[in-house]
Amino acid sequence: MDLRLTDEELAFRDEVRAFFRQALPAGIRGRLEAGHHPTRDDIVTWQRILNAEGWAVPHWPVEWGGTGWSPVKQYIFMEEMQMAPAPQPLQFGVSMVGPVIYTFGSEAQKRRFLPRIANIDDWWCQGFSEPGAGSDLASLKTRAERQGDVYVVNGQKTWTTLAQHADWIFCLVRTDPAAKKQMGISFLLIDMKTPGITVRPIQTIDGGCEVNEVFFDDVRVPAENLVGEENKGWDYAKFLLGNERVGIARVGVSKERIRRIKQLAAIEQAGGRPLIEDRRFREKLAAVEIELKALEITQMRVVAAEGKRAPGKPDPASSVLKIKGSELQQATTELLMDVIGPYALPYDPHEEGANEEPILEDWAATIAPSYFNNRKVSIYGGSNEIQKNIIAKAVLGL
Amino acid sequence: MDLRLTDEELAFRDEVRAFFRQALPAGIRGRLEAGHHPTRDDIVTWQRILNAEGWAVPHWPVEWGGTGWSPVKQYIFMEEMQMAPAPQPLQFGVSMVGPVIYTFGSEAQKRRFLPRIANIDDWWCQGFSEPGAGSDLASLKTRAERQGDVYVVNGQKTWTTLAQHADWIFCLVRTDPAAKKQMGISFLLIDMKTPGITVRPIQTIDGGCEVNEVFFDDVRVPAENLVGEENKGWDYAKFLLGNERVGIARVGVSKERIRRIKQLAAIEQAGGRPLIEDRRFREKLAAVEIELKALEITQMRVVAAEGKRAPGKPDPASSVLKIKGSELQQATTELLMDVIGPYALPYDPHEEGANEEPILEDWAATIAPSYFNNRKVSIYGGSNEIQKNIIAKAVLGL
Amino acid sequence: MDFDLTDEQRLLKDSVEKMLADAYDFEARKRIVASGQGFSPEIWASFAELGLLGLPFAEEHGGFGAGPVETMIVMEAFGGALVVEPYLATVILGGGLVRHAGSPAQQSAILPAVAAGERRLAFAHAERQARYDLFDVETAARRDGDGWTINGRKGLVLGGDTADTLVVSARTAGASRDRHGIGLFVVDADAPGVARRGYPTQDGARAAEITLENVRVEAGAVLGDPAGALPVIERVVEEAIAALCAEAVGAMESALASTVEYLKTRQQFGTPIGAFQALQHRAADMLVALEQARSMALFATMMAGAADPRERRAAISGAKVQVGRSARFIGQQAIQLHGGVGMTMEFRIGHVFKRLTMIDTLFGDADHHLALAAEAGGLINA
Amino acid sequence: MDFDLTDEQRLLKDSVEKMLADAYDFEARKRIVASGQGFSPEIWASFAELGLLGLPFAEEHGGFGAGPVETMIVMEAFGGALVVEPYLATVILGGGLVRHAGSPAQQSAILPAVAAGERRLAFAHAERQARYDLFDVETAARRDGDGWTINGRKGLVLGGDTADTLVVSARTAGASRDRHGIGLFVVDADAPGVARRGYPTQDGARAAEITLENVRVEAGAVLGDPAGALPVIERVVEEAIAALCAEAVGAMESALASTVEYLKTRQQFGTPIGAFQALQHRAADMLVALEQARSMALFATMMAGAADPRERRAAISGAKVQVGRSARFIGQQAIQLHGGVGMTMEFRIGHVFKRLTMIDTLFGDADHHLALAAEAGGLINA
Repeated sequence: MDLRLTDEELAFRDEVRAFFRQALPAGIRGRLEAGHHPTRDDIVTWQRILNAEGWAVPHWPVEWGGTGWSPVKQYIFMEEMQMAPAPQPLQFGVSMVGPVIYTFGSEAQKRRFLPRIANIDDWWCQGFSEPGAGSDLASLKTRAERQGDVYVVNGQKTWTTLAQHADWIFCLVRTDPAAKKQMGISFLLIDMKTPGITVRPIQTIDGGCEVNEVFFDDVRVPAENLVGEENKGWDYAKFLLGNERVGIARVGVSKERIRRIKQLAAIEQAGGRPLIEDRRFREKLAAVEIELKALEITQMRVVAAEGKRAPGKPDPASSVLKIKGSELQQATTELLMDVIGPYALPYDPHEEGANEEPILEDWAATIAPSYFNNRKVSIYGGSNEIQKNIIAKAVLGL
Repeated sequence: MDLRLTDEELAFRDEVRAFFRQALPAGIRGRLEAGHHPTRDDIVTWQRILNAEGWAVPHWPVEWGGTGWSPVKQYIFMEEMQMAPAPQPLQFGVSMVGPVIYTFGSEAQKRRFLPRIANIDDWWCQGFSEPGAGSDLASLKTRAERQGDVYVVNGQKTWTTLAQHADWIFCLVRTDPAAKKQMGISFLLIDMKTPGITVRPIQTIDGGCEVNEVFFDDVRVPAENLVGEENKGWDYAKFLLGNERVGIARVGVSKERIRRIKQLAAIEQAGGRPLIEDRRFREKLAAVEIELKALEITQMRVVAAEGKRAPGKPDPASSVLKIKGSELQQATTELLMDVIGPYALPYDPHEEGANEEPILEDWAATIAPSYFNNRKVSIYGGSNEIQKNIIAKAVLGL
Repeated sequence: MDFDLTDEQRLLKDSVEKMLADAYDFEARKRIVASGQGFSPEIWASFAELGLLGLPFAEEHGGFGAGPVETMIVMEAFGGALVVEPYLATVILGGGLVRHAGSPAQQSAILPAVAAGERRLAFAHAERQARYDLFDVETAARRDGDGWTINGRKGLVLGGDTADTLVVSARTAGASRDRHGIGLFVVDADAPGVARRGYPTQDGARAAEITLENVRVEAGAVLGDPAGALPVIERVVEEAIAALCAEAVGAMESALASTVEYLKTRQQFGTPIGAFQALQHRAADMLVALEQARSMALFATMMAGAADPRERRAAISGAKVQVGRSARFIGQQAIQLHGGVGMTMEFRIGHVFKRLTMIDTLFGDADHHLALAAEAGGLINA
Repeated sequence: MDFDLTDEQRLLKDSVEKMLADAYDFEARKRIVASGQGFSPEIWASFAELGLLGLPFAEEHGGFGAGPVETMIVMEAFGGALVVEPYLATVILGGGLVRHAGSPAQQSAILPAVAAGERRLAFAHAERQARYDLFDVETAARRDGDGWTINGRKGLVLGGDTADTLVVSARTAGASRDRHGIGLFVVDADAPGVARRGYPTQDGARAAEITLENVRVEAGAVLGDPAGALPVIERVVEEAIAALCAEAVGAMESALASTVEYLKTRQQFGTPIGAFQALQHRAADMLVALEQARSMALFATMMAGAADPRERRAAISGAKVQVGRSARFIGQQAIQLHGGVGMTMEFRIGHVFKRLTMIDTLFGDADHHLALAAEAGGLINA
């Protein structure tokens, strides 16, 4: 038993870290360090840099571009990327639809889509949630009716993250309305340029527009875009959601934020001296660091056990990662609120090319929006309440 | 609107305070200040002093010894008593069975029992809970079968507080086994000296023996000891439990404990100086004081609205008092644990007449037991979970 | 002890609530926020008409001579409706400084116009380095003949971008964190040398960063003692904190009501989500937090005028701590229980959450005031 | 990175667990506690037989030269069974001091007897005024010819009433809170001038207050540097904290298991109470707290021997904070969910709760270690 990385793992970490330091464009790094979301271009640029290095999709099968790394190495790679800080690869492609396609898709689908996902030639988004189907995903209503060679899709999806940039959407649609709930759902790949699709942005409380509604009005989708078998889509979705939990704790993101907190608290003044010298603040920070260190080790335990599980069967302990991970992401944004104190007040979206001078330092202006925005992390991807249901039932047997 | 006491209320408070200062025996005060439970004799002695003053049962109807005080004055009286600190009057008599008897009892029962309750000539205990009927009280199983002039009682009660001293027990018993749950329950007064009653003490985790099991084996109870009508006992119990919530927040007890915490933290050393000078400790203490002040005002709001409600119809807000009141009683015992620090460890029950020297100061030896013991306050009298159910349903309409 | 409103107070409460119900629903508020002015002239006129803008002023100044309970009533209603108008800035802060520190002449010159809705005030006090310390003032006022010349930078000036008149704090003596040496100056917002950078705030109101460069004012512009203004600043800020506590209670009430409504109507797994016990208990916890905050807002209202400064400070700080903590809990849980829709600008609850968040940071957050309450010896007399 | 046990470690775990399952159920423990001795001679002999009493000692001293992982395995099993025997006192504290600070001669004189179960040790260090500061020592050792004379009072000496040999810390130089000037002395528990007042602890074990009045020891009784023992004391206490963290994990596991079992069987309102979602979520929160504590207990185990003292201290303190907080939450919730029976001595869970409570107060509670972790600069390298 040894929590430390082996010499080989350490060497790997150093290699990854060195590459990130050299290859990550300074502009992207700067924006992320200041607490901004990466832009569409940031994500594409970085993904192509990774792809050129052969590191675009480490967890995929080697024949489709995977690296064959151990779970520990994949974990190191992800952590280092979060701490760089570099943009996270677009999950909808590399972590969601990609694995579904290489596991359940046809040969034609694999050849058509997988290389384009790895190089982010296609921007993917996820069409699961509907206005009436959130935590209770299986009650979704979007219909797909088979008419000869096409499915005709009607309905509405919502909370579709970054759909405004999307070339493709993978959808859960109901193909057998007579079947009960989980039965009768299929997994369909839909080109966003197909006539009948409308995207409506939803502005979130931080002022951003990450999510959208997507409306389908007699959208004709070639039947060859069905993944796997008709009416088996729920199985593929469960597989996908299982994979989604990998890295859900986002420990690297929180660690990077702790680093920023320490830097900024050394600058901001409280009581006539740097805030970092205030004992209460330091203890509050240390308490979060302790929980984060614990979570990091919990995550390492899950990763180390990863190799011993069947693929697509997530460790039920991943619910622990989701709950604590989201709590700590939120706690770190609250610490940043402590750092900036009263100057959280100005709303300074700071659009490029604006006439007026910014009111605040770039890093300061993102703090309140980031606090607001991070309330979502305990809601999406299976709310923390759903995660506790899972623990009670699947782990504790209640 | 004025939160301050009126001049008349202030004068009343001073009068009560002065009386308590003069009339409360020093030995009793000392034991309570050191964190001990009052003994049986302490409770009896103090109740008789109050009775001699005409203050034994302020909230009762004037014809049975009540004082006719406003709810505010009753509240002041109770607070001052808790802060004196004086023993609480035995609730099972003055707050529970007494009001049931003067509201629902026969004239004979009133004349027989009420004066003896006021003077604590009879020590009463409560026979409600059973091993299978805790939060779900209505599922109780103890049977009372009418045979001519008597009820024959068989069954078991538990968590019977201070039954070891009791002369009488008031019981909920099932008189109609065919009726459903709440129906078919009667309210019976039983002399503890009746043959067939066995009391078995239950030792609690603080080392004390406050509670008991009470077994009934063919116990013959005169039918005249039935309160009100047969099979209507559940109504009387609901009335009683409503009254039980008055003063449930025990703000005075927590205030008195805060006073002790401040005194003791000025003596105990941490980091080479008095603990009270430690900023973290002081802020932790202040946080509890703030919640307690808020609760005190919340309680005053409930008290002020008291006169406007039908008797026996508790304010649903009393669930707020129970939840927060119990949390703060527990928080103050945790602060005492902080005060004593590592010296919480010795178990020093400190029996009178023991040969050995005590290990700790008297006040120090009660701290850990008091912390352990106070875990009960969020369990008994309707657990905090039950209180939250009540709020959700009765207040929020969920 | 008495928690009842007088008939007049009840009338005030009813009329404010009616006015807001008629004219200040969520759509109306959106339009006001979108206007970029930070207030609606019509709403402001209604405030004047109802007598709200002179509520605490003397009758001779067009006011009602009302006390803290009346302010509490108004602010609680404003909190419930998420009012963005600079009432706190104009009436409580600016008006309060003139009322408490101004000469009769200054009061007559300023307050009647405020009460009539013809003049808006703002208090230019905070500075970037000061965080929550009221005595940390670097902006300097230099004697200049009969008058003064002011130089410095002020920030987070609530309503500062559209105010007609600023009350500016500036140091006339001492070092930047001395308690002594701070003065208050009435400055025309358009005076030469005053540069304002207005901006929206996170919660839909407006504020400004203000630069003062060789701003010259006459001797008559000084409010009270030119080197001894800190006590009056503290007093007015304490009154503002009490008012904010009341506003927060109104906002928390509205957050809880919206959450309970959502729990009753939102269906998942074939049942309203309010049927789930874990969510019921969360809502119950929110109610407990709300009632505790309400009690402390009452306490702050009663104690804002108390004679003993230690007791007063402990009470005000205690209230700010309780309100800050309750507001954080209720705000966060309201979003959580609303799920996705709580995260959207289209839905009202997110705006309540943001206002509650900002109230915590105004005039000292819960941590700051916990330290003050502890220094003042706590709230329970030992 | 590797979380697997070696075959030897798994064997150790299995055999300790089997021994406890056979001989240390709740009834057996009750009898040991009731004996008033604080241990069972039979159990102690079984420990010796299994090699537990010499686990970390060198083979030449009858030990196995095992590392912190082996200690963790044993302590976690002890926590699960609520073992009251003075293993920590004898093997980790007393044995650790001799092992790290003793001369070869001292080690040979003491450790083999400990490993064989023939001698029990105790560490007489804490004093009433010191609270959690390891350097706060007022007990004094004065040079006396070739040897030393010790005077002072020691408290909370775990296993101190039945130990054969005491390791006593005493000041040979400096003022009472100086880091320099502390020595360690091996003292026969029956030596003239040693007075022991043994007592039960809240959690069913035994400890003692010890008075030393002109206790005379030879020069050979000094362990290591007579004025420089603080570093070794700190090191051994860090090892003890790591061991206590593991014990707490075992106890928390047992608390959660008992709670889940109770939720499944206890009926109210016609259904097992585990069907209520609010209680399900509470149990889930307990699991999260347990897993976090388990991770930090692992971390403490790995870091107890780390070279960098700042990193080591932060890790150990961080673990004590996490374990203390998790233990408080899990202990309190376990009682709450058990309801009335949780409050009784007859039921096992109350004893688990009391042990968890006391572990928090041993060698510094969560607040104390949070301050130390913050002083050490936290756990995430910035």
